[in-house]
Amino acid sequence: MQRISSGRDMTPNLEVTIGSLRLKNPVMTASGTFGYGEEYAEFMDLNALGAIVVKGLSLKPKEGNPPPRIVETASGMLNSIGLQNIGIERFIHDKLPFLRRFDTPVVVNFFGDSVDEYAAATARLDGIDGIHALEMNISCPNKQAGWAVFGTDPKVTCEVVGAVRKRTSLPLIVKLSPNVTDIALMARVAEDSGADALSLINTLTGMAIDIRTRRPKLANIRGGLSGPAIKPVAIRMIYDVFRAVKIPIIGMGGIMNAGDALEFMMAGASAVAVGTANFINPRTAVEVVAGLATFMEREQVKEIRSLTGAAHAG
Amino acid sequence: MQRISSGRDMTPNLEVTIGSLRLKNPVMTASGTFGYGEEYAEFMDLNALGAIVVKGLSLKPKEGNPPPRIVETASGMLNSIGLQNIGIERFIHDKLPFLRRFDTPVVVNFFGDSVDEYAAATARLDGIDGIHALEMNISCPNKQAGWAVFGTDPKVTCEVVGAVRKRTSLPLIVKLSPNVTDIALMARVAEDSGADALSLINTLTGMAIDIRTRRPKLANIRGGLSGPAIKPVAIRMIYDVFRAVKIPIIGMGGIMNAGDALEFMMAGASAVAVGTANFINPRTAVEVVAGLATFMEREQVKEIRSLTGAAHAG
Amino acid sequence: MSRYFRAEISANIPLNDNHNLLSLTNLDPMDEPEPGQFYMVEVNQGYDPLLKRAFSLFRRTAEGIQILYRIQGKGTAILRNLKEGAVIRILGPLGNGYPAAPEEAIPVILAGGIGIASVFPLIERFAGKAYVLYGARTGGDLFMIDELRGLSKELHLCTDDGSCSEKGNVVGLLHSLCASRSSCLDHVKVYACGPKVMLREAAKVVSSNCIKAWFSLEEHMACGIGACLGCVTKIKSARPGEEQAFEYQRVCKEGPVFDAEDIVW
Amino acid sequence: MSRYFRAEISANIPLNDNHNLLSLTNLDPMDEPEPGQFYMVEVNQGYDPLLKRAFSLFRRTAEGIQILYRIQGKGTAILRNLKEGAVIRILGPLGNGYPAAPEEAIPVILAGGIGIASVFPLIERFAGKAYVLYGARTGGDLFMIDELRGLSKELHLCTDDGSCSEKGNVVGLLHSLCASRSSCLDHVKVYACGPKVMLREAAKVVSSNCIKAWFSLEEHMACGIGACLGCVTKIKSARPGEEQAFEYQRVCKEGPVFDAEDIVW
Ligand SMILES: Cc1cc2nc3c(=O)[nH]c(=O)nc-3n(C[C@H](O)[C@H](O)[C@H](O)COP(=O)(O)OP(=O)(O)OC[C@H]3O[C@@H](n4cnc5c(N)ncnc54)[C@H](O)[C@@H]3O)c2cc1C
Ligand SMILES: Cc1cc2nc3c(=O)[nH]c(=O)nc-3n(C[C@H](O)[C@H](O)[C@H](O)COP(=O)(O)OP(=O)(O)OC[C@H]3O[C@@H](n4cnc5c(N)ncnc54)[C@H](O)[C@@H]3O)c2cc1C
Ligand SMILES: Cc1cc2nc3c(=O)[nH]c(=O)nc-3n(C[C@H](O)[C@H](O)[C@H](O)COP(=O)(O)O)c2cc1C
Ligand SMILES: Cc1cc2nc3c(=O)[nH]c(=O)nc-3n(C[C@H](O)[C@H](O)[C@H](O)COP(=O)(O)O)c2cc1C
Ligand code: FES
Ligand code: FES
Repeated sequence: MQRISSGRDMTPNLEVTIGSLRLKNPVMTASGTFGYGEEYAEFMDLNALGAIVVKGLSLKPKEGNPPPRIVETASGMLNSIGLQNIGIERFIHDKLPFLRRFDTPVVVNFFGDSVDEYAAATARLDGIDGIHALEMNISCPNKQAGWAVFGTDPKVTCEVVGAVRKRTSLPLIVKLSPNVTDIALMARVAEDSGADALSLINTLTGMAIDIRTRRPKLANIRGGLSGPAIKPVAIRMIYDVFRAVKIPIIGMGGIMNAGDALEFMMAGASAVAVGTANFINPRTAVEVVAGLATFMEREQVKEIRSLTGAAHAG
Repeated sequence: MQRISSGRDMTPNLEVTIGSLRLKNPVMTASGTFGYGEEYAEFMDLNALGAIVVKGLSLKPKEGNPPPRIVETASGMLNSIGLQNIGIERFIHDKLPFLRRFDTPVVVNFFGDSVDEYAAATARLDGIDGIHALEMNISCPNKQAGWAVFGTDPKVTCEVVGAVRKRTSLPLIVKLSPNVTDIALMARVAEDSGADALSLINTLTGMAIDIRTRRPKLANIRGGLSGPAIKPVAIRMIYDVFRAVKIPIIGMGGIMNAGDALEFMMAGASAVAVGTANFINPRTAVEVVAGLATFMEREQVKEIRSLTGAAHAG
Repeated sequence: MSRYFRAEISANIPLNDNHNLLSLTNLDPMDEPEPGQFYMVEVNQGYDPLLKRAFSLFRRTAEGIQILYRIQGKGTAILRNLKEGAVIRILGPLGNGYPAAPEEAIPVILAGGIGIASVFPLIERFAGKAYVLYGARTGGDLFMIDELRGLSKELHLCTDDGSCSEKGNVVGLLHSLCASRSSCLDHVKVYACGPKVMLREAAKVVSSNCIKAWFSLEEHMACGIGACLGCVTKIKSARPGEEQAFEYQRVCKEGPVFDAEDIVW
Repeated sequence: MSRYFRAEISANIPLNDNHNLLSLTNLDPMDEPEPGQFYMVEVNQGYDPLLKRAFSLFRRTAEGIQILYRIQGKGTAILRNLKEGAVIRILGPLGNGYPAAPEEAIPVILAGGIGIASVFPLIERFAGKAYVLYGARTGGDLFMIDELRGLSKELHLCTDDGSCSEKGNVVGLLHSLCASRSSCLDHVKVYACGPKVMLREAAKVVSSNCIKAWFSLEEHMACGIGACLGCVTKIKSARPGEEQAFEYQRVCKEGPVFDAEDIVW
């Protein structure tokens, strides 16, 4: 495509805000797909990112599920990592110092298996130098409710978000589960319970069977589906949630390039996160940042935030 | 692969039963992807199919949604046909006579926009020569409940399935919506309300945006996602439903070949339906039948029905 | 099953930086196509892209068929990379082509851009009788000029940017033609394929001059054979007593060529 | 960014009906690989297949690298069809290769099937010092025999079906070798790559003979660089005071080569 010369000087402004968090651009990394940042430092300048979201943490380290944990599917993948993580303490001591060196906000994704654990994790993370926001993953099983997922029952969502909200003044992002009948309802519940922003979507629950062995391919049987295959579902949910809440949305689910990121923003996202694509091309996130700027110059978009929800107009 | 000679004579038995419906093989066509059968007659012997499921019908003809109605997505497609159909009367007079010529059961997929309309449609279809089973699509909007989908509220599902059940003695297949939090619950509700079998999955609700025009790509904004992209979700739901109900399951969602069909059966399906794949290769359904037989010979499976739920063993 | 066949690529030649001419040799028996019919062509082996792509019959050859295509997106980019010897599966010929014309007809054929692909076999069929009005964005996008000159009674070219021949569009050319022969338009029959906006404008011209015309339309397609109802377009409804003035007809089955009068714009 | 580079295919040669040798010329600067390291290789441009595929370094060449691969499924079938001149993106070298050996070491190298790809550069590095035990299903699946003979101190071959050389498997060969030299196993170091069942059996032999060994493992991978935690395997835990006897380590990062003693089977 030809670049249309602007006549006047156009420096596209990529800045966005998520609650009180100011990002130099709207491109984040999706939790669990970017390790603790270190793994990708050799492939990009981490300063170029809008924010780094780290692998989900819990109070105590978690061993995760047995392998195989990964199955490729058509334009997607299933994972059953089982929330393996080094625990909040080791994160703070071993990983955070490295991340503090960059001028990029760090968002800590975390979870618990009870409301108390969520609350205790929040209290531990609150006020730590170098942590700029919290993203609570509510797509995980609740010990108290027979391991039903926190993010699928509005009452439980309300309770757990409320408990976390009380423990922190950091920007609180609630990451919704897409495996629900009414995503807009869940979004409103999270908003009413004190969320400053929403992340969506987490993975769709899926499964694959090896017809040779006649057994599930994942040792854990079910896993989370991510990648381009789920993008249409993600776009639809963001579109619906944008109409239902006032707080900003961080959109994710199959973003592979700047065009995809723009689609998410037009659907209603204020920022986006690159997930599975990091595995395909470790430079995806920074290439998306560059692609957004190119698009803005070509289409004479001064402020990226003006694109949020653009598909709802008219 | 080498065909292992069996020593004794092994004629694989592909027969399955869905309630009182006996099929010569488990391969059906998914509603809305096979027209009224005629369109595919030039590409295959329709007698070779387990059953033909026709495009969803309503009492009165329906015009459907404005175009564009089709968007391709990664390993999938979105459609917003909007249930366009010629209506039950014209189907019976113009389309059914052709289908009666084949020795293949005809399953009529139908819907209504109120419980009364479902009931009236059922009454009209019941007892018509050449209609062997009914498949009720409950993934469609309910006029009385502000156009919320019938198949996402257990109470409404119970009511509408019950009303239909009363009007027919034909095998009644309830086609579930996958856009729900708890598919197993919806399956149990359908079973308890009188379903003889379940079909799943219908399409996932999705959406796509044209970043050039900044408008949704489908005139109807949202559409149904089908194709290989959704297969992992379909397999998981069938696996979960198999554990929850006693009635047979007809599995669908991204079946492209015999291997996929086997995966669905091992997850718990007694029969399968080929949908979007008909568009890619109009011979898919019969090729799946042939592929099942080949697999059975190679793996010394005498009865295809023995594979149903095989992945649950052990 | 002659409408579903395998074909081997015998040539896939770039005409410019975003247009190729694809020559296919059918490996299975194949039905005879009519001008205006189209094919659904497999562009890859995996599931992304998933759907077949629609392309008009460009030319029936001794070995099979030719397709003239524009590299537009994902699928055509893959198609461009397919090499000689690659085997692809094809569905077609599909749909209804341009209707046959009476002996006394004076055919006027409009092609906008890649629309030339659809009308080219029609121009061949009219063998020197047709007035051909052919426009493109720029001179480099005008293809097969020599052949067209040989096949047409008159060939009028135009480009949006004036880089070749007249600056303007084919509707302008049609307008001039009508104006210059307003007395003898009775036998003129117009056949057109091109962008929707061109066809809409052309519809006005033919209608105000009471000329009979057939236009080939495009819509996104999944099946290509009338099964999915994905490719509909609004067509004036002939059903008596129906309130609505239109019905949805399938571009792949009732079309792609429609009577211009019936199209709801 | 020398671990993410583009490479041009300079050759992609079938060795038999389901194995190819791929020669790549790096177009961007590339880190020097070690024997036992691997690459994540892009097999296609669309999103299906989606993930890169893991392949061991087979040989460092003047122009770049070579990969020896077995056509197993979707991705490798596409890879086989890539022609000279195609450009693909590659991540690597990744993981920890085989550790360096002391001067006095007597290296014994086990390769089962396509496992030869991983140990080949190690055999090269040992330059005539290594005892190589190499087995495959059938004779046609034994590759590079002439090169291996030149590079090994002793080369012992076997096949499951006895179609070439001895009938049996490499663990049997290892067993014989240990039995025949039971007095002087002190300096023997075993390096192995092959199917999991072969490695598990080999583990028993080395352990009962108190031989130090390193095995290269495989797991399904998404990222290849330690970020996704998808490729873990059970490794005996050294952490004091931990209840569980193992921890999950990443094959792509802590592996693919592990101390055989540490692997939990
Ligand atoms: C009856 C008919 C005849 C055609 N004949 C020709 C021809 O002879 N030569 C030629 O170059 N093009 C022709 N087209 C247009 C051609 O089908 C599209 O350019 C092509 O599908 C684009 O595919 P893509 O993957 O490159 O683009 P993408 O934009 O990546 O395609 C995405 C999806 O949209 C569909 N799509 C995109 N553009 C169109 C379009 N204009 N019409 C229908 N579907 C579209 C694709 O098929 C695909 O499903 C014809 C279309 C129709 C309906
Ligand atoms: C560290 C490492 C080194 C390897 N080195 C070689 C080599 O040098 N030569 C060679 O031929 N093969 C090697 N393999 C195996 C190779 O990765 C698989 O054969 C290949 O990924 C199969 O891809 P496919 O698409 O053809 O098969 P499919 O079965 O269609 O693949 C489906 C998915 O499973 C994964 N997968 C399938 N088999 C394996 C496997 N054995 N290991 C890991 N992932 C797998 C694929 O990567 C893909 O994600 C290696 C594997 C690992 C982990
Ligand atoms: C391997 C893997 C691990 C993940 N781990 C987490 C996690 O720990 N916490 C979380 O909230 N989401 C996790 N996710 C979900 C992603 O952050 C993201 O929401 C999802 O993958 C959809 O985006 P994508 O399609 O771009 O990957 C994980 C996803 C993958 C693929
Ligand atoms: C174009 C199209 C039209 C459909 N129409 C109907 C319908 O009328 N009634 C219905 O119950 N399902 C309908 N479906 C859903 C399919 O029957 C099937 O459940 C779904 O597409 C998943 O299977 P697949 O991925 O194999 O296509 C339609 C699907 C498509 C793609
Ligand atoms: S493309 Fe399916 S009906 Fe026309
Ligand atoms: S493949 Fe991602 S951690 Fe190893």
